[in-house]
Amino acid sequence: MPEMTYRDAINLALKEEMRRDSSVVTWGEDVALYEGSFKVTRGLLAEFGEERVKDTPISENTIIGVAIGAAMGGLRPVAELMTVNFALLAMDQIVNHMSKIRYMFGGQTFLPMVIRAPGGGGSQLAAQHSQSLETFFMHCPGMYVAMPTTPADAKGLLKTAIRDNNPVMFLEHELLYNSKGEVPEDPEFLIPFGKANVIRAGSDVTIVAYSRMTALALEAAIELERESISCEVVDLRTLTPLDTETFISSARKTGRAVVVEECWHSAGLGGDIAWRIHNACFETLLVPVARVSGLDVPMPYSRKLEKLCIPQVSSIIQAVRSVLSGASQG
Amino acid sequence: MPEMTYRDAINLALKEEMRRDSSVVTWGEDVALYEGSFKVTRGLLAEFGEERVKDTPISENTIIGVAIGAAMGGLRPVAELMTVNFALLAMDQIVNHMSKIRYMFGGQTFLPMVIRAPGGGGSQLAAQHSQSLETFFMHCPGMYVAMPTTPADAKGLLKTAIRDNNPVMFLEHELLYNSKGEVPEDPEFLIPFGKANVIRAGSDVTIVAYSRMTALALEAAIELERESISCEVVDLRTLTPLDTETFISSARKTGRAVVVEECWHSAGLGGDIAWRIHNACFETLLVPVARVSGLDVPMPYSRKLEKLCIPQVSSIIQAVRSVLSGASQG
Amino acid sequence: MEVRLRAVLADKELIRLYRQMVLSREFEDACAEQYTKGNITGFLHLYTGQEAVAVGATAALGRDDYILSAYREHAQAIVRGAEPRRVMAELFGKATGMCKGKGGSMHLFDPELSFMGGYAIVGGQLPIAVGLALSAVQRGENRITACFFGDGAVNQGTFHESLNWARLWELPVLFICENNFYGIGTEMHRSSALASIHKRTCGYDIPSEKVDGMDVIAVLRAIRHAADKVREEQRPYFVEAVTYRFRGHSMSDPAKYRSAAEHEMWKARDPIPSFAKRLIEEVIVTESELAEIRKECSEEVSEAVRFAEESPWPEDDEVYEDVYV
Amino acid sequence: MEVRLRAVLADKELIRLYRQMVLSREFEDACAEQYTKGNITGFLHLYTGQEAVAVGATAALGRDDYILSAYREHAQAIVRGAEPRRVMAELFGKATGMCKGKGGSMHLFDPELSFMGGYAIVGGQLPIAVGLALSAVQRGENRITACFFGDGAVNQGTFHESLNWARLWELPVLFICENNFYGIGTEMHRSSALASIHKRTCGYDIPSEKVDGMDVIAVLRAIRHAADKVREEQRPYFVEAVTYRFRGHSMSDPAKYRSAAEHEMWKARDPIPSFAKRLIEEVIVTESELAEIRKECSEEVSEAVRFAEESPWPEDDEVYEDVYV
Ligand SMILES: Cc1ncc(C[n+]2csc(CCOP(=O)(O)OP(=O)(O)O)c2C)c(N)n1
Ligand SMILES: Cc1ncc(C[n+]2csc(CCOP(=O)(O)OP(=O)(O)O)c2C)c(N)n1
Ligand SMILES: [Mg+2]
Ligand SMILES: [Mg+2]
Repeated sequence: MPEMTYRDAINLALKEEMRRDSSVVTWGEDVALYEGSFKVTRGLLAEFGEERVKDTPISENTIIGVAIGAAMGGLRPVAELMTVNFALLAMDQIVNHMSKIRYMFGGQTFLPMVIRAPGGGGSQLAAQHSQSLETFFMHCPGMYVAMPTTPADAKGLLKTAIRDNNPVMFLEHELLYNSKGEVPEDPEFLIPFGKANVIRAGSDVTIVAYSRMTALALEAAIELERESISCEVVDLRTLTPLDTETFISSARKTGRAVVVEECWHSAGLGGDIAWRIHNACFETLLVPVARVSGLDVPMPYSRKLEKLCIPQVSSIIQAVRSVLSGASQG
Repeated sequence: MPEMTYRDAINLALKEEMRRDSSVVTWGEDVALYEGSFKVTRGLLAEFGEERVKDTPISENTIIGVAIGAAMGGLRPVAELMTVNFALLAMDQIVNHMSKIRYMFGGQTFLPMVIRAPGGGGSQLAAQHSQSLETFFMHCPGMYVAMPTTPADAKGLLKTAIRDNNPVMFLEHELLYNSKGEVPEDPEFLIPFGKANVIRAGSDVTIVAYSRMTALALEAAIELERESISCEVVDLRTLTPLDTETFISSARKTGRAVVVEECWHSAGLGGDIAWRIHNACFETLLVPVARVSGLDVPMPYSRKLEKLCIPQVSSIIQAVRSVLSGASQG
Repeated sequence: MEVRLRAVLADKELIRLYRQMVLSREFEDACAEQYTKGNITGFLHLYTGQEAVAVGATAALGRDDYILSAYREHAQAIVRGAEPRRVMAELFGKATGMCKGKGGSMHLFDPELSFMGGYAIVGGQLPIAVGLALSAVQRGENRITACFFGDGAVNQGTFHESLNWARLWELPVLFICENNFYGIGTEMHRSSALASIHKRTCGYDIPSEKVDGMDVIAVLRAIRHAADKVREEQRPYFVEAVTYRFRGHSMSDPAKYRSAAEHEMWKARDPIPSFAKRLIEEVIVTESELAEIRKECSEEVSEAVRFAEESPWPEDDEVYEDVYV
Repeated sequence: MEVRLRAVLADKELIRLYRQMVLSREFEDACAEQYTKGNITGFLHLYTGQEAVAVGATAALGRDDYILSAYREHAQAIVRGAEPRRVMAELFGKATGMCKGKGGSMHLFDPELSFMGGYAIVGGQLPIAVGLALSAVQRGENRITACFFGDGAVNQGTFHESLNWARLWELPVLFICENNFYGIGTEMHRSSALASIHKRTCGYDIPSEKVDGMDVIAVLRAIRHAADKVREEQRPYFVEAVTYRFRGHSMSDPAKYRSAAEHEMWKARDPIPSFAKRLIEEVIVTESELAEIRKECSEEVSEAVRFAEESPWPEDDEVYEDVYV
């Protein structure tokens, strides 16, 4: 299997699906001529032409609204939001329209569309450009939410997203674009939605994570192994549909769980996941489920401060140690 | 103490604060001449004039953005969003700007502003007009979130919100506007933020709720009393700041908790609250914390279906019975 | 100078316009009654007074052309061909409704009729209309997209973004603004810097015109012309139809913000009797034939109400259906 | 015909304009260097080439007038009076920065200077500017609000909503669009239906004009005139300043989407040497005096870098400060 970056894996998924199905089209700010602000759409304009690969005005709400209409009319648009922060300008079309249209029209239509959006913090982009908004999307029914961690998953999940007949919010992590991994060449390589991945087996504690947080959890697990602490790492892959089964059976087995979320702590999705574990494993949990979350502050620019706001390998390690020592976090 | 409706209590709070402080101004769609879509701003234009009570174009993002600028410039705007559903058109100004401006500018400014927005379901307004978006606002740091249940709280919390120097999201419930209760006449009657209210004392189970859900929880508690089940009902009043202390000590005492949220279940704020109870009361909880939530579907119009989507008194009663019988929900 | 009716349409078609306006009017009156009885709940925005716009515009569009609207869209759906009884059943929240009772008054939809929905977020349908037009172009379909919206919607960001986009990408969108002068209780000149709505397209290089929205023939001709332009040039066009709603914004609005004189002035321009008068004057139909049409429409609407009343409620399980494919 | 400089400003003031442009240029060059060294991180958008706009406009505004901008705002802050060292320290993320290191390059702010912020959401500052103008009017303050934004921002919904609002409420907002022809890599005519930006105000009844943004005196005069109008009439006005950025959109952009010829053409119009030439021609200053100014600016910027380097990082506890009052 060839090694490639997360960026290239996404690029490949786009190309393969656009080759396979001429109704797949893509647009967004600077995706065509400029080949994407993160260069994810490199080569698309050259291969598929202006009809199918389009630059748009800076009008996020309409980028999504046009995708909704196009999907309703029979295309399969993949709309890029330059970063997920700008999804806040499009919440009207995403939440009020995209997620509700099939339902409110009694199932008479469907929206085979994908919104791709890079996000997350860690590059000193300050408060308006460093958000992790996955809780918003997971909270809203009527769309799927995928958050790949590895290049292979990025490819397989995006292909599934494009072929799926439901709207999918596909959230990429800016700090993963350069990460590398093996990616199957098979153009029929698909990863199903709603199947979490036990990315590392272990017996002492279950770490539930997604996207870049899984990568950090993995690092933490490797480091903890040196102290003979065995972590099972569950990568959620999709937040909706949510594979509760996998992380619950893992937590039932280990008796301890740490949930890692990059988003803000208050009302963060990690609370829901922790509650699901608590509710299902009440008898078997040895200690409370711990949460490692983004700090409840707007993101500061200074790298010294920014680091304190985003879960780090060290904070995951600390949380694992604390659940092993049996202390609750208060 | 005079009895008045929740609507009139809010109206009174607005009038009192506008009388007290000439920098308090208000605007929104149809708030002036029409006196508000829900008639909450009745009499304001007549008393305070066009300078201070203004109708706006249907431009939600700008309704909030103008309030931000005005607050920065020294006014104390109370912006009305006709319903909270339209906050989705203003998430850019609310989340990207309002909640971050003080922080990202290093504390050099502050935004003494309030956004009033009625919301919630139950009037057969269908998917686009029935949302409970409190999770979004509680999730985002940098603003306070108040959700009053009683007329007295509506008055006291709104007055606190207007006097506070932080941005406040003040979420009213459309189905509470006609509810009545005693309201103190004292123009200095204020209810502090971050102080939950034990609205009913009890010993068997703690019910944590907010806004209309508290009213339903209270009804459930009264009905359950007939079966000699004693419920303690904690009304959160503000989601941010969150008074964890009060509901945790209650749950520690009763050993059982039910969290009621009108919003969607997945990644709903109830997960976070349930996790906080689990984490703090791990040793004393007799059964898992139960959650009663809105169904994870866009709201259907038909009243027959709508009822199934919103927590009812009966569903709260059922949840209480189930935590008392010791069954986990799965 | 008014055009002669027969120069515009065949007699049968002219009579059909009359029938559609009457049917719409009767339907809305029945809705009001059913709302008072508690059979229709939620928000109910009636189209009474504006019938000439939906009827004239729809007659000028092709059967495949997409139509989108806001939440005041019963008439638009019915004129397009939706069965009144399925619309009424939807308003009752019954399983036999157009959207199985899930949408209600504000969310009618029928892809078979290319009626692509009623939307309740002011301005929300505009970008969706642009997207539908794009899909038609890319799929090589010869259909244009007609998007209705109100005077209140022109100050939303989506209005700006959608007009710019439609012109930039050269998409066949026909924007139709139904200017009834009010967004709920706020008169247009109190929400728009430039109160002449059709002039606002100057910033997008989109041609526009204004038409008397109380005159079904004027609307038909304007939309016919506009639709031709859109279809031929594959570019957007904008029509402002000046009209008036005879009722409040919704059933809960007594409309006290309008003067009696203003209301009377517009009532005198009621599109239905004025069109009847022309039909008779030009000897296309007799008064008794018109009376017969009115009776038929009234019966059709009564039948629709009966059907809605007798229809079953959706099954509880239906609540989980249609969230995902 | 070019105006004589002395007819516009006193010698001292003219020289100050030159100094400000040079200081801005030097500052940005130093930023580029410090970014390469890793001392500045995150996004870094430099103003190189556009100096005449900030300098000319600021000179034409009153000290109390509010100024807002986007994320390419170092020069705007410095020209307004921000100490270069506090700006540089901010870019380094240090505790001595203008915003204590919390804002970084895109979020400069100083209420003492009425510099009301750099905003990183395209179009986000426009409604805020309208609100500031409103507060000034209601508090009886004689200050106008100048809001800078790029050509890319004119297609955002907020542009439309804010222009409509400012005109409707008759607020003293001076909209200044810095048209540098590109929004990142997308040329204006590929994102705007009407590529002549100042003409877009026709839909709002807001007067507008276009000015050569490479000519500091032309900018100053246009903004002076515009600001006067805004102040006197208490109504919005719109100026499009046509300019060019000599570097890529941000440090990570090699700007391959622009032709060398285009770039050279604009470089030849560099606002700094061309203004120097006029100053000398009109015998306001000598070449050696200008050289001295350049040296001083360069030293001031070096000092700013030293200051930023030597400044302490924020304390960890600072992370929790300023979320709430
Ligand atoms: C985004 C949004 N804001 C506000 C509302 C509330 N609202 C419903 S209708 C309406 C007025 C719209 O007026 P107009 O566009 O003229 O349509 P009309 O009702 O006259 O047909 C408003 C403000 C809404 N539904 N959506
Ligand atoms: C809402 C939003 N969308 C997209 C972006 C990404 N972005 C940053 S700058 C920019 C281009 C803006 O161009 P213009 O307004 O012309 O300003 P310039 O960079 O030329 O100064 C874009 C698309 C953003 N910051 N905010
Ligand atoms: Mg109207
Ligand atoms: Mg530009």
